[in-house]
Amino acid sequence: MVMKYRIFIILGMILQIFISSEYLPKSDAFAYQDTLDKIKSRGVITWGFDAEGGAPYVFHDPAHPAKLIGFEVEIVEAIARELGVKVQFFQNAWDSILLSLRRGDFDIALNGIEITPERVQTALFTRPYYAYTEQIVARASDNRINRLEDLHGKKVGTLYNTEAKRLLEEMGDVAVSIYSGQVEPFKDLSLNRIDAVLVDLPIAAYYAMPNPQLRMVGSPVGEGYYGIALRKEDTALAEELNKITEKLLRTGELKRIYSRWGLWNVAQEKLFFHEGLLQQYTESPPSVSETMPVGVTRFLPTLFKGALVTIGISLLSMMLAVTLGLLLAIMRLYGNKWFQMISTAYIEIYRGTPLLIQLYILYYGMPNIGVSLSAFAAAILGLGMNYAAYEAEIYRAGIQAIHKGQTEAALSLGMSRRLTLKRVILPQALRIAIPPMTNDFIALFKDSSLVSVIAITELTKSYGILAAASMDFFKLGIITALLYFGMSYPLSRYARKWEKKLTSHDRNL
Amino acid sequence: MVMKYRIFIILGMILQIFISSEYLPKSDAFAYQDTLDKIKSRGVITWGFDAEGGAPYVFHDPAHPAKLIGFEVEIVEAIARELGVKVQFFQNAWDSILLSLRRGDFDIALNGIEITPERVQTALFTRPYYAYTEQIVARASDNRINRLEDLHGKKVGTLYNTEAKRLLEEMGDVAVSIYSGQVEPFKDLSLNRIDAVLVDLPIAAYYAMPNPQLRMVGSPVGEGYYGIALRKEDTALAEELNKITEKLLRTGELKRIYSRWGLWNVAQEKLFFHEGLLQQYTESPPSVSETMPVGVTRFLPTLFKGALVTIGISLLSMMLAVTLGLLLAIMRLYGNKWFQMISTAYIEIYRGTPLLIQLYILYYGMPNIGVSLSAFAAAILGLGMNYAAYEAEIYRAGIQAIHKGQTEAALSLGMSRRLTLKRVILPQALRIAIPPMTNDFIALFKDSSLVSVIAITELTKSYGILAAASMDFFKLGIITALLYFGMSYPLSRYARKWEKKLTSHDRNL
Amino acid sequence: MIEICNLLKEYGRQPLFKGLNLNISKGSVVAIIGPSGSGKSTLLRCMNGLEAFQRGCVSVEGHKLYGVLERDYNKGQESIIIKNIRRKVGMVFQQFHLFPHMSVLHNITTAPIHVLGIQRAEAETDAISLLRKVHLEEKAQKYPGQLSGGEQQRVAIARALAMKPEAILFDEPTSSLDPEMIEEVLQVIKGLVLEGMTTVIATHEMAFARDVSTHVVFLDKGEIVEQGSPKAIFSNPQNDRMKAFLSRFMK
Amino acid sequence: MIEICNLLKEYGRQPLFKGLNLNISKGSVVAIIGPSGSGKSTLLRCMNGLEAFQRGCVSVEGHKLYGVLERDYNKGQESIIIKNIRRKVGMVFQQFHLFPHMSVLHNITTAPIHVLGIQRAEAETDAISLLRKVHLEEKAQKYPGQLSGGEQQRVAIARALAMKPEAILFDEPTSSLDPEMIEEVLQVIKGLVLEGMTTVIATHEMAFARDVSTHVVFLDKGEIVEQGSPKAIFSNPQNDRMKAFLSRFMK
Ligand SMILES: Nc1ncnc2c1ncn2[C@@H]1O[C@H](COP(=O)(O)OP(=O)(O)OP(=O)(O)O)[C@@H](O)[C@H]1O
Ligand SMILES: Nc1ncnc2c1ncn2[C@@H]1O[C@H](COP(=O)(O)OP(=O)(O)OP(=O)(O)O)[C@@H](O)[C@H]1O
Ligand SMILES: [Mg+2]
Ligand SMILES: [Mg+2]
Repeated sequence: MVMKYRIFIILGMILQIFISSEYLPKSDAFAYQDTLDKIKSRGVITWGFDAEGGAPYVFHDPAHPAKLIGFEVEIVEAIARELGVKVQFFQNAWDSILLSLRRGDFDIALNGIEITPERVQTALFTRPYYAYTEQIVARASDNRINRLEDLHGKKVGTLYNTEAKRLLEEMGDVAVSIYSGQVEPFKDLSLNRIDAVLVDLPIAAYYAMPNPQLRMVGSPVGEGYYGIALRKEDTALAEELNKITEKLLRTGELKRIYSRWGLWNVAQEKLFFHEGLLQQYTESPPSVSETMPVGVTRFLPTLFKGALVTIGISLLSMMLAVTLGLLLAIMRLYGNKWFQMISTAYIEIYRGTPLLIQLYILYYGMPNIGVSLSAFAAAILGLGMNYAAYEAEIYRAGIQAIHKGQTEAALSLGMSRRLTLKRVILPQALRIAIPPMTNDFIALFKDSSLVSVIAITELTKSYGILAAASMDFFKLGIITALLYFGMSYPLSRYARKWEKKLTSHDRNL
Repeated sequence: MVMKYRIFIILGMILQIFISSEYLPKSDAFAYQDTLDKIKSRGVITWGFDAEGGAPYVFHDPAHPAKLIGFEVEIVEAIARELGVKVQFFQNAWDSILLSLRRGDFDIALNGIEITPERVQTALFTRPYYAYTEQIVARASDNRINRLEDLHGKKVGTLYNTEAKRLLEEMGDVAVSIYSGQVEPFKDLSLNRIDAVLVDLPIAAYYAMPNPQLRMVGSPVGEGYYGIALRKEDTALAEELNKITEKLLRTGELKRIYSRWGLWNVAQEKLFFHEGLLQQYTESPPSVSETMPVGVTRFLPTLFKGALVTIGISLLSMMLAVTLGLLLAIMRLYGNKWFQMISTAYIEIYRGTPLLIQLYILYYGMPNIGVSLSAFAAAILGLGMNYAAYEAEIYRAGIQAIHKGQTEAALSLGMSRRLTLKRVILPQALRIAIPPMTNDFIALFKDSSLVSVIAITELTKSYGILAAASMDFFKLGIITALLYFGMSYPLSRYARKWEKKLTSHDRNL
Repeated sequence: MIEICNLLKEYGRQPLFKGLNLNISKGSVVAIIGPSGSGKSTLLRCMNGLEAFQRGCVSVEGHKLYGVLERDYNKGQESIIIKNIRRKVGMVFQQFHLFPHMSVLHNITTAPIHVLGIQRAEAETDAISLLRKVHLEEKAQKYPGQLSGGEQQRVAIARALAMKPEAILFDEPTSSLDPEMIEEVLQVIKGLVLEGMTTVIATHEMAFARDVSTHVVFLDKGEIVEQGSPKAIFSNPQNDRMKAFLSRFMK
Repeated sequence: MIEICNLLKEYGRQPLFKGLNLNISKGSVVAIIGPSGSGKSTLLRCMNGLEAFQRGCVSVEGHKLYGVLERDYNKGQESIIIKNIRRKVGMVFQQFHLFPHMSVLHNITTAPIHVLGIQRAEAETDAISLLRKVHLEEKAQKYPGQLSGGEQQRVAIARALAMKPEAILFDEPTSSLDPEMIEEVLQVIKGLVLEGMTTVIATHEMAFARDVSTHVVFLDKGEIVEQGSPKAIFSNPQNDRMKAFLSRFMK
């Protein structure tokens, strides 16, 4: 959940690797001649998965928390049985599962990993073991949504790095909310924050079906396959696993597993005939895009999109901070005793307590008193209200630096306090306040990455998603860092120009 | 490693729990009548450990990364064999291993967990399976250190939450550096940053023995026991495991395992007679300190110590930031073209790039060019240099707000530029700069928690350590949050007083 | 038009005015003279609601402002009264206090446009003709920082006149002016008087006071030592303090 | 002592001085008079290195400051020259520019203590006697914000004198002073002259210029139109512009 510094920790670690070779992985996958042989000789197959990803794939049995259950557990156990080996469980964050696979942390990755052209470039996939479809979930009370087409113009939640996300984005005019956890989209759907959720059928089946407030809409849409990911060189293992999958299909064991979990549907029949389709992924694209530059530039649009969100949130929350901060500063300076107390208390509390708590209360606490904010609104409100406390003090300093004679002269001309402030004091105070305001604005760009806790995909989160998908942590990290710098630098240039303009004819009377 | 927001995430989660009950753990350990029965009926014992903790306990075989090895793996496998069940591996962060045990994520926690009075209050321990001792490691070239007593007045590294740490702290005049990773203390030892390392023998044996630069000093000191942690109610399981341990001891299997890992020593003989000792932990203290208030207040000194470190680092780095920032501001305002360029570039780069990268370069990068900073120095330098960029802009704004006539009057009196700045301009600019400076200082308190990445135990890290040890996340979290507020509020009060004093007779000429 | 009764004003524990009374009738030109620090500026500031006072009252055409310690003092009403007073009474400061971020023209037109609601074009025409009066029409687009002291002084006068007050308080209006300009300002003020404007001038320029005023008030250490027609005062001062003060002017 | 040769000074593209020459000999008291905006303040600022100029030079006892476009202009040396000039030439500003964060005493003693290295006690004794000269001994502990305009003016004069300069430039030193104080300042300046102090005074007070100066310079639109002894200038002005300017003073 703490996305804020992830990019920088990773960059830091890369740096460390460059600096001291002692941090290099002590061995790498290429040391193996044949993983299949190793598995057999060890009598153990190591399986990488992320139990945090949750039901119904792999998860801790709510009744017996120590035990992992899920349809994928059953599949892996069946495979292990066929191989004549035991399963060793290897918990790994889903984001970096293919990266760990490549490092050699485990033999197979099997955890609802959709076979996509990108992934096919970094991992070897077996034949699919499940044909997933995407399921729309809407509120039971909402009868506007009955087909995929009805999602046009709606707010739809989905999970990151999924085909459902891609599907929604291709539709163009859908407002997509991307979540990291599987519980939150359904929670936000009940809270009216989004209109529908589109996720892989297994997730919908597990989380939405039992909830009477929600309903599964129409027939599943889209289609794709889950495959077992292996290291590229493990072709022998792939062959063996393909054979085993074929066998589990033919004997009906897979069908039994899926049926038990409510996941069997006609789409699965395709598993018998999928081969041409898989080939399409595994053989043609690598020749085109295996070279890295293409890979990285292809991700740029997504990074830019993340950067735009960062900029958007930062701009809007800064606008709020500026307005509210000004109000607070005026209350402190010119208000009566009560206004002064309120303003001072606001400033002390919002400066003294951490932003993250403020965001949590706003997003998850407010619905309890009947105010349900969208993630975007909560992000802007949270950041804006926090920074307002800082801005208030900056304005106060600026206003107090203006010669009292200025106020007196304006008042003696019959101007009201409001007019004096607006026309005489603030324009002069602004010049003094610009540099510290710029400081805060630049800090805000970095702080805004905190809002990824409430399902907003801004720059840092985009980086995390792409880095996990492409496994090019280093180049993407550099690009992301440059994007951040690219936001703050023009801002600081512009602020200086503005400041200069305000100073130009002002010999400071 | 990202400690910065850990406390707040946890607080946030607690908040969430209070707000919506849907986040409550779906089941808890008390649902079990008997874990032993469950293990037997499932045929699986789930073992919680942290492979990141590393060698020689449980770790990924460098030659075959997919495989977990270590002496504890062998012990657990032996236990499982005796129980007639299979082992299910459950990777869990070491910090929260007892917490997860209590939640029911796994059946046993066995991972170099020292039996301590605190832990005995939250978990049930089996009889010890290993008698650990503490080993001093020094540089081979350093012949000053030959006994524990020689550590007085030295800088000694150790791991957090260990008995070795407690031992060092009891010695009084030892400067203790606390690390989270097992590699870093030895690295810093080679880099002359610390004089010695005191850690559990297994760690010293694995990491220091093969390094020709380091040597094991004298005979091991101190003593304690590793035990298997169980949930409090699993007395039947404890009995069974005690029996098995006894058997493994008697048959010599344990000795064989330890010998293979170079861990057998005479201290292990005590395992046969330890029982009285264990009782001492398990029976007497709980009656005194099981009540929570005692528990929480007992941790206060450590929290206060962390708060002192936070205050110390913040104060010192703010002093640096103030001085360097002033220099930068003066360079920008009065320097020639080159000074202006240098200052502007410094400000843009230090504002535009993340603090964490700056810290990493300073601490891990600088030794490569021959400059090896202590963690404390690196922390202060890193924070100070980062904040200096922000302060510089604040001072510039303050200085520029002062009437040009003031400078002219001072110059016409024959004052030098330096004197003018010091006696006439800065005292007036300061008044304007105080509010934004206060803003930054308060933000610095929070940002200073980032330095925990370089082995400094400040407030947030202290919280993390204590919370993991006591498992009282909520109360400790509230106390920690109050401590942070308790730092920023007096600061902000004092700043206002100071500001008022500077304003008092200044009708703003 | 302006009435000051029993004005008591203290700085800290140091009393400046200890019960001062002054009556300024409509259309009169009152010159306040007296040594430096005698309270001339403070008296003007009290008349315009810029300086709070402890006791007594200042009343401008029925708008009565009480000292903060008076029984009749009403905090809620205060700002309304002051506002009304300021609409009627303009002021030119000893240190000008021009708005540095506005051009000369903008300095003059801001208040008429936003307070009186006059059209911009009309306000600018008025401003230009006022600038012409003070010989600054070619500096209309300059900023205060680019003007000499005397030029700033004249802009400040034009700015106050632009509000068309019924009375105007000048705090040493001629202190930065050269003799020619003093003559001009004298003409301007005389013109204002003809239009019925009540004028109060704190000044050190005895010749100016003598030539322009209809009534002279001599202030010393916060007390009105002598007052009367300029002729009486300058040709035949009664008080010794006053005689000493005027000696240099007389010789 | 102060020599100005061929001074060319432009604001933007607008020339103010177009080759001005002026020679101020040691011990003389030069009054610069002229209409507002004629360049009096700017001329003084040029003499003290506060205003850069394009061409020509200002020389104070051999310390020669060149215009930035001159061949002899030397950026590296400039600050040293200016420093030397300022040690010899003090200045009192039209707008005082007292240091608001220091008490009156502190305002006066700061430069002597830190620039000349005089002991604090001695500097304070000196300051008190200077304050006595300008009748402000009882305001020594006050802050500038608590003083009237005239009081501030006098503190500024005391502050400049405390540096014991060889020459002193006054920019309208009497503009905020009452007639009595003008007399006092006149005595102070006359005393300085007796001590051999060279004095340059930009002023609008013709009587003051006449009484105090040994040489009068009439400036108009940046040009020296006429100069000479006060007697010659005031009793028998040659130039028409000058005659017009003086007419009010003469009548
Ligand atoms: N920074 C500037 N930019 C443009 N013009 C300026 C600037 N400073 C001064 N001037 C112009 O230069 C001229 C001379 O100004 P200066 O202050 O020297 O006049 P002065 O003789 O001292 O007038 P006064 O008697 O009113 O003080 C004025 O017309 C003024 O407008
Ligand atoms: N804020 C203050 N605190 C203390 N004393 C003050 C304050 N303001 C003014 N005074 C004192 O009040 C007295 C009157 O000041 P005021 O400015 O009214 O004098 P003035 O007659 O206008 O003098 P000048 O002719 O020099 O302008 C002065 O002695 C001054 O020192
Ligand atoms: Mg005054
Ligand atoms: Mg001037």
